[in-house]
Amino acid sequence: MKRAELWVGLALVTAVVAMALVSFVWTPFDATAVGSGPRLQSPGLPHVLGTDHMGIDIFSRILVGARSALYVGIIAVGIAALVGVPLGILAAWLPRWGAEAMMRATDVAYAFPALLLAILLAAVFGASTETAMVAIGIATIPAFIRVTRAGALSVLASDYVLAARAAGTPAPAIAVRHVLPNVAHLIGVQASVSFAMAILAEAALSYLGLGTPPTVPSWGRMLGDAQTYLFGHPTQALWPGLAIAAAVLGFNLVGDGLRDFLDPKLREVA
Amino acid sequence: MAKSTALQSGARARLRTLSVLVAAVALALTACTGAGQQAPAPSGAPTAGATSAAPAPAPEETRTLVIGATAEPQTLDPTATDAAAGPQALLYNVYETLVRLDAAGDLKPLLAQAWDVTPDRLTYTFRLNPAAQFSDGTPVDAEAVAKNIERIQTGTTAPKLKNQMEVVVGTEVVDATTLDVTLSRPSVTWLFDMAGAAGIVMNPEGFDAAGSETAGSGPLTLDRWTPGDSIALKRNDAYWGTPARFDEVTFRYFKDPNAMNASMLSGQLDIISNLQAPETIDQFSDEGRFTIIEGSTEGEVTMAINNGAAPEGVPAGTGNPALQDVRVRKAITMAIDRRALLDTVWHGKGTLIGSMSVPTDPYYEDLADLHPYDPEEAKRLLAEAGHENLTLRLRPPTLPYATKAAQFIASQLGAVGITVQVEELQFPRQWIDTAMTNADYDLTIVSHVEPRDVATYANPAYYWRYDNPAVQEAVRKAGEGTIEEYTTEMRNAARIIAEDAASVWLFALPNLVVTKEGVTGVAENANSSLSFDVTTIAKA
Amino acid sequence: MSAPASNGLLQVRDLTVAFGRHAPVVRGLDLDVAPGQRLGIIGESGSGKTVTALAIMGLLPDNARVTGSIRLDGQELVGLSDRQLSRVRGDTMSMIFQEPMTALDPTMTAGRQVAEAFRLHRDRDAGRARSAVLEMLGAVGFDDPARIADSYPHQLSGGQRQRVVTAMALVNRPELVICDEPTTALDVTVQATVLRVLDEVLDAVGAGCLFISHDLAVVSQLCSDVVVMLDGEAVERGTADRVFNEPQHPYAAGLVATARLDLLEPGTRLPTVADHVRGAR
Amino acid sequence: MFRQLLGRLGIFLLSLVAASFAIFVITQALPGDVAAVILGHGATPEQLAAKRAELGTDRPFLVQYLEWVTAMLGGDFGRSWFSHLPVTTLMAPRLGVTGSLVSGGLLLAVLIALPLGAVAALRRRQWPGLLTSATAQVGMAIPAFWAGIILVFVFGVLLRWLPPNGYVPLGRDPGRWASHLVLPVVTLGVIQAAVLVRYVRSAFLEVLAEDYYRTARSIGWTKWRALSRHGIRNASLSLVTVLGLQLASVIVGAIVIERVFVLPGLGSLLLDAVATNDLVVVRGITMVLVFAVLLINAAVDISYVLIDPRLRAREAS
Repeated sequence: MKRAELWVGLALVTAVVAMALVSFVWTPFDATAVGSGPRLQSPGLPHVLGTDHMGIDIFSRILVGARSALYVGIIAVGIAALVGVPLGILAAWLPRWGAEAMMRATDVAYAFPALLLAILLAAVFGASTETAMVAIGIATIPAFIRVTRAGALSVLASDYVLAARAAGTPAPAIAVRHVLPNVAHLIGVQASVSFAMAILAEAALSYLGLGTPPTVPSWGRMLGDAQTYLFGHPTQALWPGLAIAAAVLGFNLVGDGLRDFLDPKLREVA
Repeated sequence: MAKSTALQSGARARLRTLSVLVAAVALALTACTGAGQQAPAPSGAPTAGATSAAPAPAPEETRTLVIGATAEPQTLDPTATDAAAGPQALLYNVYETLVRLDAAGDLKPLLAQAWDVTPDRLTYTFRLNPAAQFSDGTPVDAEAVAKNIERIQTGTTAPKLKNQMEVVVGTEVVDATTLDVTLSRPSVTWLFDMAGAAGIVMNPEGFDAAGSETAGSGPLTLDRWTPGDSIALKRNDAYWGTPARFDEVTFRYFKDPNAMNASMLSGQLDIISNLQAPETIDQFSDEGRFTIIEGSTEGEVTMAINNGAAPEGVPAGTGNPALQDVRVRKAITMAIDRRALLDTVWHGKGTLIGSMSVPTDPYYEDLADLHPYDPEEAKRLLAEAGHENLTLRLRPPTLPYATKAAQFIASQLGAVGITVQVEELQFPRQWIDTAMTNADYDLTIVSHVEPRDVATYANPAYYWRYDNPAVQEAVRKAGEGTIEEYTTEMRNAARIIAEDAASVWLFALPNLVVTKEGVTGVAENANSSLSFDVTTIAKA
Repeated sequence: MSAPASNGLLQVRDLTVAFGRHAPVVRGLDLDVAPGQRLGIIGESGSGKTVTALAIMGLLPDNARVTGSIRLDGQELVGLSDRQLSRVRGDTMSMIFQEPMTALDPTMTAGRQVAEAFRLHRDRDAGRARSAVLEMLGAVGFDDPARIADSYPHQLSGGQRQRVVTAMALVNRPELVICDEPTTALDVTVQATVLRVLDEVLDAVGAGCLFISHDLAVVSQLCSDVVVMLDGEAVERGTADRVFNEPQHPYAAGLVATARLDLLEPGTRLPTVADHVRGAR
Repeated sequence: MFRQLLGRLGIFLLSLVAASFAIFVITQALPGDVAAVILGHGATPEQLAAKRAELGTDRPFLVQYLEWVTAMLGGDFGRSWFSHLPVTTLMAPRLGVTGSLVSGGLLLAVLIALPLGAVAALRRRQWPGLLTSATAQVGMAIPAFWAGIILVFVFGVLLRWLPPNGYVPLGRDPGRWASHLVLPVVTLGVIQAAVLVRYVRSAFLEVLAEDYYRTARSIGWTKWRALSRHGIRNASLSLVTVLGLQLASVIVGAIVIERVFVLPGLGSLLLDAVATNDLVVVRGITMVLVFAVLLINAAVDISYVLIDPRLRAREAS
């Protein structure tokens, strides 16, 4: 069952990545050129999934949209991991009061969910994909700190790390040589789950008009646009919705599957 | 010339530098279907318009009217900001003016029964309707009107209204129902402005609380304001004129046009004041349930070209020098298939125009085919000007129609060899700062909903950065001349800028109103008063 | 080996338990307990003792496959639904678990948990339940039952908790009590007290008992009869005296040997069960 | 116990200070001149200077921060840059809307998630459990606004069973108030429930592995009743934690839902203020939302003490 979860997840994620890669070399039609076909076509040939309100081939746009989704996810998760993982290891190393202060700070940060932070940043710096990604990334840092710290604490308490410390190995070396490889799977799980969350957040932001600009093919934006045509052309809203759901489901399943696969003892609630 | 001076001269020429600000808060603001006295009745409707007496409401039945609108007022004082939302709900319905604009755009008496102007066109004498009274029973007298004019000039009112009232140098209360107003120079537009928010006559008792309570003399008064949701008006039982046909009139506000459509489709709304997503109009094609009214607005969706003028006192601007060549500007105009663009961006609704003027303007001239779509000719002009490899920055605000149009235009200009980099500017702040204030753009797209805004081309400091003495002269003469001179000179100005391809006028915004079956008397066209006048509306 | 009695309190026939697709952990087990009889099951951990107990109680996890027959007072328990079994559990049969530290709900007072058992099967009235609880707590040797009843588990010692658990199991005067190593987790000194209490209460109630332990000494102290289990099968059965004094199966002999260290001559290697089993398998 | 509570209160206050500072720093980072933004195009230098003095943006950063905080302590969140109305006046009528939505959504989410989580845990190897878990996974992957749009379309437009959007205050007409809240609360609640089911499931799974659960069954509780009697109490510790953490995402979800269903709540006020760059309003609402989240989390910490007698005892001694 758990194995099945992982495989379904991997299949979905692979499909999304493949779509993004394919879109670099080939799309059936130009995904940005207005009027590449008649407007609001139903699915058929040559437009497999139909065309949107600008006459753009939806399938092409979905393919290119995969790029946006991955782009948002990679940058957001990248920011979160690059900041969160070192801080998490540091928190494991700090004396009690320092760690306590740091964890309390992450508690405060939890009061700023990604979407709220993104709205706040959009209000100040203007709405854009970059603002959205940075906001989602920053808001995800605490999750990485917590996960990394939890993992690092157990690694630091292990015999081989004690031995290494006793042998005078400098702290950064221990962090890189012992801690990082042993918390990597935890970070992988968190990254996968955060990736899914980033895609959802970006979609919501695009719907609110605070995310990806309309010219860039993005699933969230497509979904928002399609809402207008729900009455006459319900399939317009179907494809991007399915794409988002599939990608989010994929990353979530990979995260869950990975967690159970790598460490069956890990519980879902930390 | 200091910036402020430039603006003053702008004001003299009736320039509304803030017009775009208003305009763009998205077509949102065009949600101001007009103040028609007597809109053409939808076919087959037995009763319509102001002339037919209101059917006496059944005693127990509450007669209600619910109107869907887009932009919500930030304050209940329609004079506090230049947003169209306040006048839309309140003007003529709650607040009245000396004169009003009817559906044809003509001035009609309201609080003033009649008015005269001296031969030098500097002094107006208004005779007030002696019956007129505020909702608390105080009469609307000359004293109150004078106080309102003074309030616009010196109170915390919108700069736009202050500019409109700036021409007034004095008021004199002759008697309780007679008021003289003296102008510093003749002005054709002042009286028109007096039919809008600037001319609102508010009960002076209510000045202080105007932001949260109303104090008008109209047929309706405020029932309750639910910010973020609605403004509910109720019948003013003490109204001095023909009583309102409705016990309750509610303006409900929707940021999302789809939500408004859903509400209409579910039967919650009686009227969509202006359909913001024209592509959804087919949803209302069921004639048994809905009636669609297609009229016009004062709005021109314009692709501004940075003409490169750099008057003193304003930031230099960064327009591509190639755009100073009229051949390049013409080529850009001819490279764009505006019919196809209208189809894509606004579902084919609206009118193609060729200058900064809409068909309801008295001076309108159809110039839509002056520079017809001809990509070959465009290429030839570019070659002639030596700009075969032009790269331009198209910086639209982040508004749906603008970004859609930008996508379309980028694609079409690409076809004639102009590389277009689309860089969106967050609206309003970033766009106003970058495009409007600093002229840091080559091309941008925005809708200008202010009436008669061809005059903006007479201000070289305006973000078109268009400096043409012939236009400036024409606009000056128009402002100070008679009605006839005004019409002639404005037409002249509109023609010059069109021939000069100073901008690309993409299309005139339509006024798309959807009403529930049985609702009649809604004005077809939106006019410059910005009011959504419910006094003419009836519901079967 | 003695033949199983035909009509007793508990009659287990050909009990086989397997988990998922794994090999069975209990194979073809037969057990009989007469009313009031105390039967001990001994065997090392993993021999299937606890699984047998849970199978009788119907508390095995979902993925367990149980075949054979378990009859209590003539009623077949195998194949009953959870709801049907729940009417039997805590009433005619109950169980005392190994881990007193965790067997009680930390969020409820001890008295309330004992009362729950009473109210489920006897009398919903809170007042009568309370007096039954206090009486039972007194019977398991508490001098101040009221204070114990109002205590939360974490406020009690291990021995006290085990006596509370015993009270829970016996408050309804069941006919069969299954004890799964009830003293293993306790200090040696406390063990004796708990066992004495158990002995007394079982007597007072007149309940039959299935006593599971790896400790032959404990079993022999409490039980009249013994079954020795190895790898899911009963390898020897008989009276406690007989098995203790004349073990037949090498494994049983090993158990006895390891339990009777007092018989060991000084200087010899400590025997292990494996010494005895090696040849038997 | 009081020392513990005082300590918790101290942490709460420190968190508030940190959060308010963060919000202030971000909203103060506005590129460009605030006064110019407010006055719009065409303001004179004198007007700009006057506006700056009025807003106090010409004073040092820390002074501005302290003044903002001090004013907030006195219940003054400032005045909107554009409507000039006090932010508190703008927020007051909207608190009830967001409050109804958030509490309704959270309640519904719990009501859905508890039984489903129990099914997913107790029947985890059978199809009802697998189906529940799979449905929850899919539910988590669906954008809430999309679900809302579809509900509007189906129940508001096609079937016309419920109003597709809008709001009627409770005091005005309780029936219509409820009917307007059904779709938004369902949208918010169901999507949140999908997230919650997973937590409930694993919390219950932990309980199922506990000895006291087995004890409870041994005295005659059925699986389900043992779980509801002993499981919820014990799982509530971790569930309350999860709910506390989840609250932030419910509130944020409410922002989006308010936009979909045109509810005049804090979320739509926030989005409107973002659209007009009215940072005073943005700052005020963000502060209120973050305050609510921190307050609830503090309450969660304190409720541990009340739920778990072990903690209560530890703190008493």
